[in-house]
Amino acid sequence: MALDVEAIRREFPIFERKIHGKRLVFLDSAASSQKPRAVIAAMTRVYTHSYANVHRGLYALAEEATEAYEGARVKLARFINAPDPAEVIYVRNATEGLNLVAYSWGIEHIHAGDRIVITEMEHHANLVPWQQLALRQGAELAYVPVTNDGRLDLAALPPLLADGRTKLVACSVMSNVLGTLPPVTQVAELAHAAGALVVMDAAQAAPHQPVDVQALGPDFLAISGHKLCGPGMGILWGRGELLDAMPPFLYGGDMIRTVKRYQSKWNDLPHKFEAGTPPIAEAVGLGAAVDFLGAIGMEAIHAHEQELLAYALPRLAEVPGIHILGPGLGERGGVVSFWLEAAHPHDIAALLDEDGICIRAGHHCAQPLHERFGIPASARASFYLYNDKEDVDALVAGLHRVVKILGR
Amino acid sequence: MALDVEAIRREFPIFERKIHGKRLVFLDSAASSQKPRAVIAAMTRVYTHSYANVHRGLYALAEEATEAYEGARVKLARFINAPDPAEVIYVRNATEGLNLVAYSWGIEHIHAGDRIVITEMEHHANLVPWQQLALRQGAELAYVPVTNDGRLDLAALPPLLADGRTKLVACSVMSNVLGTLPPVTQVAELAHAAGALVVMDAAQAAPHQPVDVQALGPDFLAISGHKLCGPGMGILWGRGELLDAMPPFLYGGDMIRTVKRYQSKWNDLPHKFEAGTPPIAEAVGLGAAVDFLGAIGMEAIHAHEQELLAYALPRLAEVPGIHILGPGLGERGGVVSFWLEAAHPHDIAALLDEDGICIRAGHHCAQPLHERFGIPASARASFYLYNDKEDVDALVAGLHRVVKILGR
Amino acid sequence: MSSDLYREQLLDHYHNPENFGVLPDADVDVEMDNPTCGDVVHMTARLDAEGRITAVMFEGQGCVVSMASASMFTEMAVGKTPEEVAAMGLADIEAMMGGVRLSMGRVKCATLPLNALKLGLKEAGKL
Amino acid sequence: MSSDLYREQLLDHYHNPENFGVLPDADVDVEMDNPTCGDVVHMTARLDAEGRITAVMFEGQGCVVSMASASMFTEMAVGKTPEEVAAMGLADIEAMMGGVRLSMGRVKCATLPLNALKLGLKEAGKL
Ligand SMILES: Cc1ncc(COP(=O)(O)O)c(C=O)c1O
Ligand SMILES: Cc1ncc(COP(=O)(O)O)c(C=O)c1O
Repeated sequence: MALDVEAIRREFPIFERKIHGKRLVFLDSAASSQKPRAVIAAMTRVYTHSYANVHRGLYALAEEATEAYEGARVKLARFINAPDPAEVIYVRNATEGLNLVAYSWGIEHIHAGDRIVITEMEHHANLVPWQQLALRQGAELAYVPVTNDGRLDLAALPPLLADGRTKLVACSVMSNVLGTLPPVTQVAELAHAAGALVVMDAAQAAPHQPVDVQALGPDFLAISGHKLCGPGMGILWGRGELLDAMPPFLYGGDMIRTVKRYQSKWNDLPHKFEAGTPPIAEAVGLGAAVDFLGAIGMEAIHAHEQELLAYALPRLAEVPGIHILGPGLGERGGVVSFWLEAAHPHDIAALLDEDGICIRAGHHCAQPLHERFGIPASARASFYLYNDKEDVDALVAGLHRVVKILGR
Repeated sequence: MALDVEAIRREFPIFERKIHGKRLVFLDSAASSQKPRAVIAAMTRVYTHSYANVHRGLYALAEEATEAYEGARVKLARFINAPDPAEVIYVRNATEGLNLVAYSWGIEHIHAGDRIVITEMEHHANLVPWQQLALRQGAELAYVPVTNDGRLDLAALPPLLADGRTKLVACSVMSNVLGTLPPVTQVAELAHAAGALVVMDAAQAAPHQPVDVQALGPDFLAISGHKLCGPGMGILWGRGELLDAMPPFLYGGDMIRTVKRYQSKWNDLPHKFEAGTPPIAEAVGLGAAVDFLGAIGMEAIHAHEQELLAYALPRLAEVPGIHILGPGLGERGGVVSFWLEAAHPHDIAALLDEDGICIRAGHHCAQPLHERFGIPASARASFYLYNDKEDVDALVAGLHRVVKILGR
Repeated sequence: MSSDLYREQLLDHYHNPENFGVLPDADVDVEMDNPTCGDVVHMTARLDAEGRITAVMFEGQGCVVSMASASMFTEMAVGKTPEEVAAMGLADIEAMMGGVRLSMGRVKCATLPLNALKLGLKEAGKL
Repeated sequence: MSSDLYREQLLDHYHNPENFGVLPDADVDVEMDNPTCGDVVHMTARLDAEGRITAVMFEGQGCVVSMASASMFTEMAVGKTPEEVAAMGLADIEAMMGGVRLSMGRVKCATLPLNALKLGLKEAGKL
């Protein structure tokens, strides 16, 4: 294995616990990852040693807190190769980041008759904001289809860009259901050539592979901190010129330059988009998370997950009556969704839980995608740096047991 | 003293540290409070023992996380005497809670020609959202004035309600600058009698005294978790019927019931307003914070701060050239803002820091209020359960030193 | 708790459901789904002159919990008045299922048949 | 760091500022404020035929840092070209103030006079 999983697991205190007396086999990192000691310690250190509200504090504690908080922003900027840390906006989660774009940029720039293009594989977070924006503004919403083997049908995009009505293309960098890694750089090039902006949802990609905003070419990119070993928050990156020109989203303290009784002026980036008191210790924890991942190396993490996937796919295929969604190796990340002829996804998850195995069952916030494949729900196992082949073996054995119990 | 401050302070690990070699005298809790061991431990426990994404998880970890997360909501509902935990919405901070009301309720209900009434003592979080909503909708914004001694001029409210154009009255339960505790129950009664809804900003009040939504009578009430010993998040409470009738604010996962390609249906409360992955451990930490405060008793905390205030006000008044803002004892909470003829607020804060004393200097996110008093900024000391008379003594001694150094 | 769920009794109901199908000449005819997981039940019921439920049948698709609950519920509901059904809640379903304690994630599955029948009775003007 | 700030030298400039007032016949006349804390400076300056700054005066209100910085800066700017002023940054101001390291909270105070003069030179067409 490319990674020393034994050593990595020791960094995650949760693996010390037993589930129903069994070893914890955590295969639900696509929903949210576990947290390493370094991240928990970074937050505890802020709370026990340097906590105070950030900005404009003129005492040592407040300065330390502000330095740690802004220092984390610099780390995050480096993590995604953003040209300027001021383009990194701390948000509640990836969902809020995408909504921020829909509210602040969208309402001013999407008009009746315009088109927004998204894909069939989007998570609701990168679908419902655009659907509702389109409804509200009288714009058209169009979907780039997904092929039967779960790839993005890129040939369907140019026709949707041809008439010049498309103002925005929103696309996931990695599908949280299919694992698909669509050709987002090409999507961005096509969209930009047609004069449309590009929003990338990197919530699922950023924890598992290098994400470089300058190489991928989006105008906005959203990330979930809690999926990459950090606490419950996220970041939105946007091009400076765009963010500068946008009106604020939330109004209140810190985001203003001056407030008069009947009008206000806005602060500079990133503060313009950060109203009120942020989760200070959590931002520092997020900085610690990207330090932790960076020390291991995003390339190495990606290679490790590819190795697990190469091991898992053929073994899973042997489970009787299994249907695995998504493309083959090489075009996907470490997320495997499937369904069994013999068992409802709920029952798969509940029975695997008895063996200490955590997977997710449901539509994974991607109903239109499940509808496209004609199923209401699926089961999903997802890998991260702390998983190894033993975990895959446990999953496969557990699925055979499920089939035995529920098959007839 | 009503409280055993020695014992309380031992619960807050940050007081073990020294600032410039001195004892930490933390008098900036109005900006954000320190965190007790119990809160830090509750979050650490989630991260090390029960972390998983909440809702729809069908394995033990996810169930534990969901139970802890929803259990905290029940505690918070009890803390503010909300009739139903489903009316308690987890938000990023009090600011986001107020913006949620402005976006979701405001855009549908505030029309051209309507009036929004706020007060001169509002924090920007309860001012700029209404100012911008009024500008956007072509509505009028009116201010209830503050008297010279920092009380709310309640007599000015009825004329603003008389013509029936006022649709919303937004008012702070406690001013973060003046410490004023305006007669919010009366404000709500007057507003309701005139057919207007009432938004209360309890960010500053809730950490320091009992806040009972059924007794105070607002339609919406916002609270900052980080000011009441919790982590960086907040809650918005709203009347169930109102929240039910409102459109969602942020769109994405968890807040939907069904998503179709071109339309969606929304989930029940509180989920309709909670899109995406929340700060799970932090919500549990917030639950632990209200447990901690509840065990001490909000009445006792209030009494303690009143006692400190009664001790501090006359001693502060002896500092040469001091001007203390806000009303007298009995009409105010434990926040004391002031200015010195001899020193700019920045210099006061920076010089006190040398003695390990943390206070805030600036406009405290209340520029129109400072303008009303003809000053650009003030210095602010604020008390909490871990402060005692020694802290007041240190502050007073520090201010005498400031006057000595900077006076001429 | 999950070990509890996959006991013989529930699996029996899942594999060999009681009253599976559609009741002819039904007074109540309702379909309800749980969009998060795709569970769906179609319930039909007949009432006698005094308004008591005399027969219930179901068809549908879903997990062991929702299907076993539906199967058991078609038996349990017989003899009850609409008001008695309306008064039932999670605790009754848990008792019906052999005293199992359902986790948050399964409550919606287990109560789907009950909630469907409540809705059907209401729509049919019996409640 | 704050102990550094309230050294004799800065306090002297604060209590007895150099070049306090308004320069008559000024080529540059600019006011700038820092709304967060209410600091405000009004700077006036004159340039010679070659475009070098020959005199600077200031008036204003603010904290020790902004006022001492303004006072010292009125001396430091003399003899510089507008381009040389434009090239100055925080490090130069920290050096001017005796090598102090300013905390984030004070940077805006200390650089207010420099930023004001930059703006004034630009507005006067000298930059
Ligand atoms: C692809 C994708 N986009 C967006 C999200 C939403 O992320 P969050 O819950 O942090 O808002 C998720 C995760 O749930 C995801 O997998
Ligand atoms: C009265 C008042 N309202 C609102 C806020 C904003 O709170 P938050 O920063 O949690 O959004 C504050 C605190 O800064 C406050 O004191």
